[in-house]
Amino acid sequence: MINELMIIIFAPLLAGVLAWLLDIKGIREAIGVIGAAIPLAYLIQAYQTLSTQPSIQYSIALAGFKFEFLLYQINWIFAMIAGVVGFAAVLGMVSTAKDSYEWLFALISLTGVLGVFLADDLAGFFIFWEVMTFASFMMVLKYNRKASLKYFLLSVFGAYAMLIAIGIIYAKVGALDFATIQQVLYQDAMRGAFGTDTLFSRNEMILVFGLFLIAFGVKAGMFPLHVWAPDAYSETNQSYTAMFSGVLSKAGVYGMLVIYILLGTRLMYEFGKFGAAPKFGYIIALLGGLTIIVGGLLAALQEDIRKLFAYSSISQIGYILVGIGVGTALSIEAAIYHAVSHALFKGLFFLIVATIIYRTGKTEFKDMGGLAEKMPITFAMAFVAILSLAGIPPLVGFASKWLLFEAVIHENMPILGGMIFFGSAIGFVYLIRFTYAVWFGQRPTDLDDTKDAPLPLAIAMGILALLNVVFGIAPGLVAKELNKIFGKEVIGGTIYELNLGFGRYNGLLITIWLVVGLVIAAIIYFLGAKVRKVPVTDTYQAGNPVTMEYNLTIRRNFFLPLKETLAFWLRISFDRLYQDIGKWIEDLAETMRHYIYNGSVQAYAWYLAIVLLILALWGV
Amino acid sequence: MNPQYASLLIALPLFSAFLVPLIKRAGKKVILPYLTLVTLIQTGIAAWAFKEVYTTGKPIIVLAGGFQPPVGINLYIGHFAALFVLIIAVVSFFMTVFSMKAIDVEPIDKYAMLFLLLMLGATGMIATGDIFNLFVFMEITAISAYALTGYNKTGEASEAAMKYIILGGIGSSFFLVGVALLYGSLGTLNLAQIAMLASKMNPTVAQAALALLVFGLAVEAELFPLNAWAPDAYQASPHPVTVMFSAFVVKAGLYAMVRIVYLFKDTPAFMGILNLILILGTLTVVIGELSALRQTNVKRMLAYSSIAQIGLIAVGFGVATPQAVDAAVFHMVNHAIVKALMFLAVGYVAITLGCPCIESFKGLGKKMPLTAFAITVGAISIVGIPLFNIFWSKFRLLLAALQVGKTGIVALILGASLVEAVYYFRLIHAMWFEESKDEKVEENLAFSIIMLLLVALIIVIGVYPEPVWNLVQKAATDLYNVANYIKNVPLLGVSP
Amino acid sequence: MINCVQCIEYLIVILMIVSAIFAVEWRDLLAAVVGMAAVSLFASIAFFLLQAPDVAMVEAAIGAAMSAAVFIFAIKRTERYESEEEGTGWWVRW
Amino acid sequence: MVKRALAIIIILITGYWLANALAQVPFGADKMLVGKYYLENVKEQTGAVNAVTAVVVNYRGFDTLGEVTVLFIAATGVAALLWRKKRERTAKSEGSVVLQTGSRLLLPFIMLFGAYIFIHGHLTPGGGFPGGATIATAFLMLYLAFREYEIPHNVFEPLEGLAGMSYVIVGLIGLAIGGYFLFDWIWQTWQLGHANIGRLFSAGFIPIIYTLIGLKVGTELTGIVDNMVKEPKEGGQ
Amino acid sequence: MISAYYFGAISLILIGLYAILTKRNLLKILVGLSIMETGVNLLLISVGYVSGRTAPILTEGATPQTAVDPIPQALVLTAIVIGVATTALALTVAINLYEKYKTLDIEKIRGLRG
Repeated sequence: MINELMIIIFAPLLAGVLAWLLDIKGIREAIGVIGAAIPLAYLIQAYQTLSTQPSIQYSIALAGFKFEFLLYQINWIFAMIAGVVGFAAVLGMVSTAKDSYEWLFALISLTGVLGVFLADDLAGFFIFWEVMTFASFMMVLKYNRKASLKYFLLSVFGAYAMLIAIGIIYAKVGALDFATIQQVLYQDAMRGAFGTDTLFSRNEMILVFGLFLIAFGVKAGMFPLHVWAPDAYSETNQSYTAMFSGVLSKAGVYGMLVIYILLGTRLMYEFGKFGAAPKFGYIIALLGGLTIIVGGLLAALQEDIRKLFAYSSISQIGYILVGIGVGTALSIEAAIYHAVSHALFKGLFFLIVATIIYRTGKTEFKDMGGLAEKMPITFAMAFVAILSLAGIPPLVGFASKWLLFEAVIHENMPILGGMIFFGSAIGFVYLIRFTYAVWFGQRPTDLDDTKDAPLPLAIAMGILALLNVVFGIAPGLVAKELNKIFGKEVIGGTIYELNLGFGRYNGLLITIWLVVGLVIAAIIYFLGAKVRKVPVTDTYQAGNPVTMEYNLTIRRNFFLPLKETLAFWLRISFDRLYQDIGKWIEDLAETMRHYIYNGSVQAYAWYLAIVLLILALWGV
Repeated sequence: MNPQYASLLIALPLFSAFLVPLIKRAGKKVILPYLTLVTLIQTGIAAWAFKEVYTTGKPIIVLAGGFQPPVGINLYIGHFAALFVLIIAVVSFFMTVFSMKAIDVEPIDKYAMLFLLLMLGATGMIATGDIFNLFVFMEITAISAYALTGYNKTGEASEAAMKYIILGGIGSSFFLVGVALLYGSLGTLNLAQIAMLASKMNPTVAQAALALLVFGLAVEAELFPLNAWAPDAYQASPHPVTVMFSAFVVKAGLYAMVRIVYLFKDTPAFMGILNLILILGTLTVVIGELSALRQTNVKRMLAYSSIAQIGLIAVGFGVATPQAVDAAVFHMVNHAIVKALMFLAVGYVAITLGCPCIESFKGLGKKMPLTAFAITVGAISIVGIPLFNIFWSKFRLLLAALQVGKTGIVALILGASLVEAVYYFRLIHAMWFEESKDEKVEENLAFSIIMLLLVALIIVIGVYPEPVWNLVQKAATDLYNVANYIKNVPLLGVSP
Repeated sequence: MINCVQCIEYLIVILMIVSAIFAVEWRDLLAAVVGMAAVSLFASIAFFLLQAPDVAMVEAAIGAAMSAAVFIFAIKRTERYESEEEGTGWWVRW
Repeated sequence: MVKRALAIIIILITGYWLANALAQVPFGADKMLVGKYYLENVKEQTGAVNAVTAVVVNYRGFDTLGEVTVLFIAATGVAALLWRKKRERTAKSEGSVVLQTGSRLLLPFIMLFGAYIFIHGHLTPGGGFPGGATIATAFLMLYLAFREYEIPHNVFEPLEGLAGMSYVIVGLIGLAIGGYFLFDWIWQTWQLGHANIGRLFSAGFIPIIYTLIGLKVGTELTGIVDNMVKEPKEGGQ
Repeated sequence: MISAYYFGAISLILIGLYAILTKRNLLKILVGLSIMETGVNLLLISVGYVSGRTAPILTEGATPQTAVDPIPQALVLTAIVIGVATTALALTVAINLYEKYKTLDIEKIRGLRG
């Protein structure tokens, strides 16, 4: 009865419940960490098994459903992301979590996301999707009601869209497991290709695709459904956000892949191709591209570190969506690669933010500065993360972005390529702020006795930073696993080298060059470069006198001119649109209930009479 | 044991209710413990009947007076009835315990009688196999419900009772017209025989009769727009009574409606009526949830939520595929558990802190942690989060509806569920994360145990729904499989 | 052909309807109750004509007498006259 | 006025619909199915001559039990809702001399008449319900005639309960003896009175039950009247 | 063409309904309900009537073949009592309402709404 998949999925849940029930400081942390470590251990062990057999299977019958779980190459990668980043986040929570409530829901959400990755039927997929959504919602609810409700409503809206899509498929196919659905839809596509009647009509396909797109788009934070993300990512325990942004958003990405797996052939038949990409995929890619731009621009305009990274996270997911949308083997592998690297560096970022907030209690740029001296370890981590996100070799961020770029350009998609390029540029724009405003420059006096990261957080950051570096230097490690998905050498090369045929990247070589360069620089530095030490207060102003309203320092309104340039576009806010819809519905409900339940029994009697009249008219 | 002893399910509450005037002489203090005792015995009998039905797999047919149906009236305690009679008895038992604290308005002896008879009425409605007897039990339920609604004797209570009486009166009158039409064209009142003969009925009469019967019962079953009395009655009646309304009184009405509708499977009017139920059910869900959205009185909010859930069940019955009926019955059971818990907890808060308004709930997590926890679990369950019981039934129900292509209806219901999530999570937020100055309150042990029991049930069913699901499937088959129903009732050969 | 029995039937039914209308329309509630009792009494006669003596008795004793009595007590404890004002109707004025 | 017009339109359409349906249920035609069985078997199965009574008490005993319960609920409900700490009667004047003397004189006769009605339920039209109502009428007259009159509550309330209980007990004895709830054990098991169908001592437990019903209905209706008449004392809320 | 009794019964039901729909006085509404119930009872009895037969009291001269259907009569017996029970309870509620609101106008008794 007990299978390793079962353990992988439910160990965090059990640990969470146990930690919550015991609620003893010290023990609950230990239980929580163990609960997060068990799935990771089993997943690593499963690597062995998967090298000898194609998949590990588990199924359980419950409430009239047969739930199937299957571990194979694609979702092993995703589950590993969840395992590693989840473990790191839980370690971080040892320092930042305040009570057992957070342990409970953080671990439940880990269960949820693992279940989503491992589920091999739509019912299970949906259930764990809901578990994940709910648990992460509860994490946010504790901090901010408005943000959490926004998150929950959009997520559940997405989940319900998915439910309807599942129902439509179920009604036609009569089964919920992936294998059958895939097969039936494939046959359906064949049938269509031979000109016979298809099971699904064109409109139904559009509907199903649209609903799935909404469902997964919400979770991934795809434009224009991203509005929950900045608030939800920032209004919760920041250690948890490492998992939230690093792993939970990947569920949306994984969902997009599921669209390919289940509906790909059928959709391709129905809508045809656009260039090399399937048309439906191109929609995903285009939305992904927009997400990159919107997320990046908005990230640059934020004054709060948490918000900055939240938007940055949205922007990065956009890359993954572009990769998935293009739909060639290479681009999908690149997308998954970027999913891995995004999880690693964004997890790291949020742990860094968690450390900063834990130690300083501040979240805004204007209150920070000069922390590099006080928190050297954290700064080192941040350095890795920044380089990785910015896509600077030899870190993992470069490898994945490079692959993605190559994949898109190779298919002659200039628009998408432009979007990715723009995204990278804007990435520098917001990172420069983070780099300077937090770590360098003038330090406010109240931060003078800030300590460095506490041990659990340091370990957690260390794990992620290490992986960032390792996968950057040896990108072939990941590429090898990705190639197993398609069963062929999509990305060629060795462990240190990625070879696409039309371009190659050697992580080790670059590292060596970099190290050599650094050594030379150091030699030059030590041999006699004249460095003048200036006090940090020694700044100069030129031209106009500075007023507080238009005081553009790196810590304050740095990109205000950008904001002013974009003023017209910023007025279009989907967030506000959704809020207006929500308010409108609430007002409608208010008015409606006062009209309908107006208190007069005679009016109620009239309702009865009207129903009677309808019955009579129907009868006559 | 003679299965006829199942008639004790009816006899015992009646006898005990008639005994109350004599018990009263022993002092007012005895009455509520006596009530508890009676419901406990009733639970025992119901458990016995439940065991009997589910082990033998055959329904218990109680013949009143020893006459075979359709000459005599029979009670049909099949899988569905056995399950629900047990639920009724158990919920009533819990409520008697609750009454000890919640009822402080005199005259307590009358309350005890009405309480027992309300329980009796619901039991009878679910168990009976005769349409006029159904009417009688419906009236027993309704009239005791009217009296209990007005029991607090405040202006609000009287007003709610007045609304309930007038609407219920119209409903039952038209129900009786339906019975008259039915009898006039078939010459029998036995449900099984009606089912047997229904296909031969004149379609005009069948349509009118069915429409009128559904109309009458829909008032009891709280389908919009016939449910206008319900929120008022839920709000104004004593807290234990609200629990009973939500947990089984309305379900008895819904069950009766569905039972009757399914008897007419072979008539041309059947599909029309199903569509009507479907539409009314959907409207009930949507309008119920929207109305609950900005309530400041939590009890009233729960009332609207309860109505909406009933609408969901009605949708399940309206879809009328076996899967949908399974899911609907499952939802009935789950909803009974959850709403019993919710109204119990909210009622407890109301009597401890003075009123069921939202102000009392601010910071409840500090004041009454256990109650707040119970409400939280109930709310999460109702919203339909996996690992809690309602998720399963809701999920199955919606899948069943989607399976027959009712996508629009499902979309509306899901939209309403979003609304539901909003107000429940606002409540949860208010309970746990808002501050309040009040002191911590000592929570009553008995209520805590009851609430924890229900919470445990919610979670157990949520995590491992298998046993309940099996029970429910049998119950639903009993409801849905009319041919079997006809076969199970030993009809006397009076029919030509 | 209209024979005598049918005459009586029609008469009773008409009387019943007329008293029902009066019962509904009279503003004096006491009179309305009397009208209602009259409806019951005529119904009771109709029951008798329909060969239902048991029901006729019950209707006369309980339906007419007792319920009228209860109504009258209730009127005594509340008010006797329906107020004159005619509302604009619930759909205009909430 | 719009309201009235709309109401009339709705009513006319509904009425047309009902009439349409009823037209398919021909008036005066023999539509009996179960009814025929009753008429043919009523005498040997129940011993009652009045088929309605047999149906009410024997064949459809559950309905009657329920019906008694409904009235019981109403009486209880009325008492519960009108319950106040202190109440009194507030009649402005005594009844006229004629009423007073008349009611005093007539009281035993009316009660006797009521008793007659319910005891002979299985033979003649009538039975427990009109009988009970007649008895209640007697008390109603007393209430009208005398300003200070009140029924003896400590007799009526237990009597009401006892009568109901006895009904259930009679049914339970049937369950014990015959194996069925509300089984007519007197007629079918003991076979008492089979010789004198059509006379008073026949028809099994019908007279017993009708007596109980009569008592119960009488006490309940009287109770309702009593509760309606008494008004709360000033400040006695 | 339907019979006079059917017509009468339906008319009573509808007149009662009319009263409920248009009258604002609570007692008037209850009068309407009461009339409705009478109408329903009349309808039930008329349904059970068989032309030319006698009451189902099987004394000398009356045989099962010459009696009308006893079932509707039994039903109506029950229905009448139930009707009175409802009415009595409703009137009690009306009395309570009058005590609290000092009016019987249902347009003014609207404490619970929304």
